[in-house]
Amino acid sequence: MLKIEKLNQFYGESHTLWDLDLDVPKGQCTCVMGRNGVGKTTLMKCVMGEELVKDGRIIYGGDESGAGGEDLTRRRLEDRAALGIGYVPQGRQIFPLLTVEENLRVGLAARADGSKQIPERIYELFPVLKEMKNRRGGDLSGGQQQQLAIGRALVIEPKLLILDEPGEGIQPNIVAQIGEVIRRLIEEDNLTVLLVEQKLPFARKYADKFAIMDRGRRVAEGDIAELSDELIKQHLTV
Amino acid sequence: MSTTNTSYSQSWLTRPFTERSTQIFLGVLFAAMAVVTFLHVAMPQDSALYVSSYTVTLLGKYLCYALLAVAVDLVWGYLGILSLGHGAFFALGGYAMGMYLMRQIGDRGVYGDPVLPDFMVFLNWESLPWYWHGFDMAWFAFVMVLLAPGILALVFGFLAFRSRVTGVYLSIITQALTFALMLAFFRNEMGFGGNNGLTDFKDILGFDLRTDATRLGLFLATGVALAIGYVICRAIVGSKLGRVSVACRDAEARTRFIGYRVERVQLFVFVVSAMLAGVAGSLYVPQVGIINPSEFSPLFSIEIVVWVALGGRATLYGAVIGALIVNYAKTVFTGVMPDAWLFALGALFVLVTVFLPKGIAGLLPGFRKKQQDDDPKTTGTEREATA
Amino acid sequence: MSIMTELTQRDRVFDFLTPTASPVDVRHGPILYLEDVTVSFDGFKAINNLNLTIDDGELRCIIGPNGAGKTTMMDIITGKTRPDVGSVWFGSRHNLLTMNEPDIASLGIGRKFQKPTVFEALTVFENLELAMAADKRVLPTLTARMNGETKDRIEEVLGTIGLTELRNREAGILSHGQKQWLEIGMLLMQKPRLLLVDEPVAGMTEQEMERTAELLTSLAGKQSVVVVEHDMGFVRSIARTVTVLHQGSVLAEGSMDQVSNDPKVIEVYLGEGA
Amino acid sequence: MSITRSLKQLLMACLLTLPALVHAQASDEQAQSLLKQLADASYAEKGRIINDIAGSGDERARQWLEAFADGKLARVEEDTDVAPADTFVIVLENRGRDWTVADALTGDEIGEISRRNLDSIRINNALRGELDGILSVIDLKVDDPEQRLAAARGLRGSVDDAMVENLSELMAEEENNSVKAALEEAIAIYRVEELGDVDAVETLSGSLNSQARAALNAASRSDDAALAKAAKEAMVSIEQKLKMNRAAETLYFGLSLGSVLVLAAIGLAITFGVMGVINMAHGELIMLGAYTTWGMQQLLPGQPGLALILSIPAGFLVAALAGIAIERSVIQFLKGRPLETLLATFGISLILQQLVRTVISPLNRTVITPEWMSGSFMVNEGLFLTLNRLYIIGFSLVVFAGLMLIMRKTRLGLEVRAVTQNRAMARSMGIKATRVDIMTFALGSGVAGLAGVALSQITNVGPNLGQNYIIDSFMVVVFGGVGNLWGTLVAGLSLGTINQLLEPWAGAVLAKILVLVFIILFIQKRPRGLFPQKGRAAEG
Amino acid sequence: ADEGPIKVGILHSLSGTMAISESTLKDTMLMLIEKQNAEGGVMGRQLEPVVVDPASNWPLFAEKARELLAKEKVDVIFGNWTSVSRKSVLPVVEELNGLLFYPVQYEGEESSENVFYTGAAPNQQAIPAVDYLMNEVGVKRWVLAGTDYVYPRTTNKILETYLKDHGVAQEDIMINYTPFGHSNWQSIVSDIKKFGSAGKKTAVVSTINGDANVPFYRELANQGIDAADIPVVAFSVGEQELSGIDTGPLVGHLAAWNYFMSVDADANYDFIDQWIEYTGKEDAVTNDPMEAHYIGFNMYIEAVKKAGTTDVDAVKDAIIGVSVPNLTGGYATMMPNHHITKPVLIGEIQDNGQFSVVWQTPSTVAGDAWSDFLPGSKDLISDWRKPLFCGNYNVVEKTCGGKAEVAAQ
Ligand SMILES: Nc1ncnc2c1ncn2[C@@H]1O[C@H](COP(=O)(O)OP(=O)(O)OP(=O)(O)O)[C@@H](O)[C@H]1O
Ligand SMILES: Nc1ncnc2c1ncn2[C@@H]1O[C@H](COP(=O)(O)OP(=O)(O)OP(=O)(O)O)[C@@H](O)[C@H]1O
Ligand SMILES: NC(N)=O
Ligand SMILES: [Mg+2]
Ligand SMILES: [Mg+2]
Repeated sequence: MLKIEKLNQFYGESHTLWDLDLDVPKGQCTCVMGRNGVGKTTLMKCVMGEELVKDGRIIYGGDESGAGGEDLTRRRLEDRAALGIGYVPQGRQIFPLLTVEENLRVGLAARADGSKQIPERIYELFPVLKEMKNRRGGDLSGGQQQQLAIGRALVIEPKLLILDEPGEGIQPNIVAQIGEVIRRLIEEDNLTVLLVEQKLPFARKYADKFAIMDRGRRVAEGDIAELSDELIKQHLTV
Repeated sequence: MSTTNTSYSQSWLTRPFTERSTQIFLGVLFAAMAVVTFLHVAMPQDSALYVSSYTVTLLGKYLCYALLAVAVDLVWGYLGILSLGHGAFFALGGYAMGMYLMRQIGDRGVYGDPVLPDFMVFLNWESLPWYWHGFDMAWFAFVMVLLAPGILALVFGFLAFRSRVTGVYLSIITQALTFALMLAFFRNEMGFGGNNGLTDFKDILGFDLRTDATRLGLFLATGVALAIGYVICRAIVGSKLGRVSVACRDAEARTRFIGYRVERVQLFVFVVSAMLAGVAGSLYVPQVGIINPSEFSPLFSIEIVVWVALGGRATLYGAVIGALIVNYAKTVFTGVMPDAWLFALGALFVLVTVFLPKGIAGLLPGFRKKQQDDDPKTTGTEREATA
Repeated sequence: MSIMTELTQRDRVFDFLTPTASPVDVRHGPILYLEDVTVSFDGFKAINNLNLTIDDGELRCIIGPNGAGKTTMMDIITGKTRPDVGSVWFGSRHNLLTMNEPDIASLGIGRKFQKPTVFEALTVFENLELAMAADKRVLPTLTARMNGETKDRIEEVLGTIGLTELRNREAGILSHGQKQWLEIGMLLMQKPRLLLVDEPVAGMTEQEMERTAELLTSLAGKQSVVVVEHDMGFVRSIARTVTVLHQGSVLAEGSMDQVSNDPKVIEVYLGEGA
Repeated sequence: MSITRSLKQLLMACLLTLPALVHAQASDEQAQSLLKQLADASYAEKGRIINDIAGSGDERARQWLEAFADGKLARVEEDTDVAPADTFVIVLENRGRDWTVADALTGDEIGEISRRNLDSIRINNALRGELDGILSVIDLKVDDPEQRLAAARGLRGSVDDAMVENLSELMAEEENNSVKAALEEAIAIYRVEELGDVDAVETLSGSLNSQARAALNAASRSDDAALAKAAKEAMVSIEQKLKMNRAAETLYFGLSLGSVLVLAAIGLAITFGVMGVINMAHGELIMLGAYTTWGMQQLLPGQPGLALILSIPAGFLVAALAGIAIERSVIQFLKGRPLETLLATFGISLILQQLVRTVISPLNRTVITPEWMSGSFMVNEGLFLTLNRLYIIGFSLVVFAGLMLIMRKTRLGLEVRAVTQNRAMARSMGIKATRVDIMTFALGSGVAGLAGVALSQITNVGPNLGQNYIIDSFMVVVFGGVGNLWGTLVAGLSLGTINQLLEPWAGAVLAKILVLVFIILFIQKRPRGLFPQKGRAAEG
Repeated sequence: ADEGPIKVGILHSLSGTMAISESTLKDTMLMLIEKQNAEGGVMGRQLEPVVVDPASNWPLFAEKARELLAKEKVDVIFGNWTSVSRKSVLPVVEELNGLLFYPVQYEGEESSENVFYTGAAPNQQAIPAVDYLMNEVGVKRWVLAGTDYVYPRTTNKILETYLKDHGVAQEDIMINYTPFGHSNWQSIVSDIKKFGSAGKKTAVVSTINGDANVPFYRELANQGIDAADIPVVAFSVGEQELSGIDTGPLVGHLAAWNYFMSVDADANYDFIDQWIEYTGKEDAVTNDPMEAHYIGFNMYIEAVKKAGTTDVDAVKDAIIGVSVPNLTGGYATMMPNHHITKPVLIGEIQDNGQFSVVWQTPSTVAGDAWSDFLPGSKDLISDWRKPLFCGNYNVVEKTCGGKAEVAAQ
């Protein structure tokens, strides 16, 4: 579904991503892990188009090898949503002065079916959003905002969902629920998920594959079952 | 990094002198002053290198504007307060000086009244209004040059900062302030000469304002004032207080939570800046020969901000560069292309904005990347310290 | 030069300006009392009749569903939000409701925000410098000079938060997790009597969580710490007493075991799987 | 004055006895000589000659007198191709160096004559007043009741012995009640003033007409105690009504000033309030709208009303296109640098001003007020609402409502708010931010253009137009609370009203200062304007 | 130096708020210079214009004046409109001993050795206008409305004294000041209307300046104030201002000037033709300050011829007494007080944006530098001929006012 090849990215002078390769197979949940500041968020931003990449390719769609897919690096940020990519950024990034409902409605434009209705499913998933429909996004508590951010990404009914630490600040039972939803969407709608997550239990429970990053490079990858304590010790502890 | 950690251990006032940028600035400034003085005094009048007293005065005026721009940069660049009313402080300093100069005219006015300035005789004022007393004494007038803008800034700032007025709201009330003062000074009842303002000055501290020597003296005094003002601003900016200012600029609420009284920091810097503006105004008046309410005009204050932005915000020397360039450009353009100079000036503003995001100072070698150009505060959509 | 120095330090004589900093009176035990506090936003009661007491030197964990009012409670303590009714005391002498944010901060209440907020245009080092406990009035700040001791202290904290290498980088470019650490560092520099820590480990790896846990436990005793966190693993690792907030008031309070077996808590917060 | 009086008498007589003036035609020599007398006479003598002309019974008399009243009766000085010297002509077109004229005697257009060679027959206000009086007496007899009413109203205060009897008869015959009442009032004024008639005071009590009031005023100072008393009593009730009127008038002035402020500011409420562009060129966009109106009137000479209506879409379009040009050429490069938009747009504003000076003219342009927008709407005799401002109040409300609809109910409204609050995120949600920017800036600019169209009806259309409104506009937007359209409306209207409430006792200058001080103090109380963005999101 | 071209400095705002009024004066000067050069210049020397833009900024006026005199070394300056700009330039012109021709009606109370006032002093405009209204129109109640600056203030002060001297009671005078560019005239016009409905003939004497006039007249028209009821006589509204107003509703309102474009004189028609050709616009208008420049320019040329040099002191001496034709069929003479003689004309506005003269002084009036109606200046006279050579000689104290040191020389 998403194939990243030899990606390099810079912030001014500093080289943040180095020759990075990553495969995100369709209908699975791939979890990117790594210590603070290794470039996980940067990678997500590159996929979304928020940051420019120096070189490398990001192929979206197509088959296993990426053939028939589309090179995202040449696509503008605003076109990617229409291709079916939903994004839950780190730090929530909700629109603080729009109401909860308006926040959700923003995504409607990118829906493939042109529907003008917010899917009921989102309210079912996060009842608090329905309750607070008319409250400004910025007034919500941190966790509520996070739920809103996820709900907003689901509005466009994405084919690929990018989640940057989605569980952050959310109460445990809802975190679990989010995990369940992800699984359900993967199974029912054949959704593909690219997940950044630090919390091992969560990753282990809901991801299919993992990739570990260190200092801007991908240093390990595999099925989640292969994520050994050794790897963790090597790459995820200081 | 020019703010190396070692410099933190210096005294706040001596620190600027150890900084590269200040050394260069002062060097260039004093060298320029020396050259101008030499060319003015030592060159024969018909030499191509001769600097006429017209030019000397013109340069003196630019330096006043430069000091004013530095004052604005201090509050805008480092404190995040976009003052659209700094012309008010400039004008108040100017009026204080103008009142002194008026009193110095004595009985040499057209009506020959020994006490009343001409415009008062002319409008049948019986006696000098109370607030004109004392301005016959130079020391008093010079104190007022600092106090008048200082106190206005203190009162205004106290109210505004205490109420936590920020961003555009603050900008607009500074604008309202200068606008209101402009209208008030226009009123003849105010006793400041109405629209005509104060003119026809004769001498300052006993020196005839029309002599070349006095002009040169005023030019040099302005240069020194600019140097001192610059160093004071540098000292503040380089001190811990300067860093707190930047903190207030970028995250006012957060600064409070670590224990700084933001409103006092703002007030202090604002008052210092207003006083510097007042000094600039006071030196400006004897050199241009008139002070009138149009210096309070909101558009003039906006223009000052434009100089700073053009030169490069939050650098101080950028403000100086901006003021010099814009005003020099005005002098030249209004002379050589009187019908089209606004196109040139307008285009200059647009081009600099689009192509030089850091202002002209950004072109200088060694410009610090650290200078932040945009200030989320004034957009009205600040996002900080939120849940 | 020496005259200049002399001059610049003259303002230190204005002693009458110094607030008579009264030490926090904790003879009666608690360092923080919240009594019957209620706050509502447009009719919605975010805090509802909340009562809470924190003892001196205690480490308290506060958990509760999203929107329970945890952050709002911290807002009240630090002076950001004024409650509609109720009283909030720091020690038995200071009524926090009559004070503004900087006064409360100078009394010794430090806070880490849920969403990390640092001074983006300043370097990491400068962020810590500003946070440092010092005379924070205007003139002393203007004339402040850094001595070896404070510098060492900053370096020490830089080490603790793992940002030594980034000390001269602007805080704005830090990654999310790095900002979290920087904020913790700023809190440490402040040396407050009471630390309010809102979700410190969000975005941290397991191992960093452990470090944070160690750090917070080591502070407890000398300082009082209130931690809000949703990560149960983390809470379990540091918790002595846990308070559960729900809909603006206390739902349960007790040890971690007690609380996590409380059916009400399980229902509204933990969920069956936890 | 006696000359006019006798003339009136004559006219009245004709009026009452004959269905219309008898139309005879005096010989051309006679006419020529009358006109020559008129041309050569001093002002004092001209009155008599008017009399002669009107009394000559010549059917062309009215035409001559009207032309004379308009200053368009002239004599050819020297022989020309089209007319010999001493020909009297009526000027049909009096602009430029050559004037189009018609022969006064034949009424035929004869061509153009150099202005140098034309000697206009001079008239002054006094003569014009008398002519108006004569013409209005004639009007009392026309079929159109509106015209009769106007004529009757015009007679108040100018009735004299010569007319009063005839007028009374006319009144008795009059079918229209309003005309009748007006005539009655006119006669009553005459009676109170000239005869000291106490009964007539009754008729005038409650009248808000200024002539009636003047008459009562004089009567209340009369030596006749009964008359004075009656007049005073009548005055009391009038004063009461006047007080009400004055309050209503002040409110109207306030609302109308306020609606001008709203109009000027509302576009800025979009470009600045919503988009965050500190648009110093806003005033010049208003100016473009005003110049569009002028241009339209140039394109459609003689149809100022149609031109004005067409200017509404045209002004919007012109300013919107200018806005798009500004957005594309400059603003788009300043994303994330909101403060620098100030610098760039300041430059643009200088350029636009000078452009107008160079391309069009440094002088103000004339924009004509169409018939239906000039004058006043009469609520009662003492309260007139000026029509141009009445339209502007309505227009500003319509513009406001339209904008409100767009911002609240359309997708664009949502998208622009999303884009300004978090551009990157909005784009990742598929919003075409560039398009939104263009459309929003165009909208804000277009609305500024609309303001210009409206302002062209009350103020100068010149290169400085924008400068005069930019400061006020920012003040209104900020006072109302940035980003809140309602705020802009309420702020504009309330600042206008406050200003007008203060003006009567403080004077215009001090009132303005006080309003500014009020704004400064008000912001202390509400640091985020009238309608602040509340809550966590805004406070930070 | 008496060789090379004669440099003529032109100091009029071409941008900013005053450009509206001043930019035509620049063109007028250019036209006059061009014509003079076509006729062979002066004494075989061509004239060379030096145009600068002081941009409606008063300190910039001083700076530009200095630039003209010190840097460009011009022989004479024609310039300024507002009084404040003149006040700003005055010290510079005096210091550098330049010549300035000032073409606009002003408040008087000034006489500089280096300035020639070719516009009207109050006694050449305001007083005759009031006389006309009082005597010919029978006005009994007066509204003195002006923009809040020194010219209207002084003029109104003079008029107030003058009216009271003529038996007008205080309650029959209403004085009102408004800021520059005032645009909201609703309540003032409404007040005027009320003031005028007291049964006595009322007139408005307007010293409202520039941009404020358009909205003022519009409001008058809309509130139904007719010239027949309450005439407005303006001192700052000329043909150029009218060209920006829809004059239809204003017919009959008055203005007092020393020149109107409609004046029936050959010199005037020639001037108008020349102007229309120069600007290439059929609808170009001429006005009073243009005439003042025309007169000033010709006086300067005559004086240079008379002195045989452009040397400033020589020209200053020579110009006193010089007479040149004005555009209304008479002559203007430079008086010893540096003011000139002018006829005073009262005109009524026509629907074509022109004035029709309804009254004029029987002969020309000499400008008074010092008003007879102000207590501070009624004893002052100005005479720049030797031996008096004083701009403010006090005839009572027999001293040369503030210029004590000059008198001592
Ligand atoms: N705008 C920027 N300019 C320069 N450097 C940046 C910028 N944003 C991030 N960086 C740097 O790039 C590196 C990677 O940042 P990134 O946010 O991708 O980390 P991360 O892996 O998501 O970390 P975390 O787990 O803390 O969220 C960090 O070292 C950070 O300091
Ligand atoms: N200014 C406000 N206006 C309206 N509602 C508000 C405002 N501030 C807070 N709230 C509401 O108050 C409730 C408490 O919010 P608070 O941030 O304290 O929750 P929290 O316990 O910190 O939650 P989380 O764990 O998600 O951070 C939430 O429902 C929130 O939506
Ligand atoms: N002199 C004038 N009209 O300002
Ligand atoms: Mg990250
Ligand atoms: Mg919270």
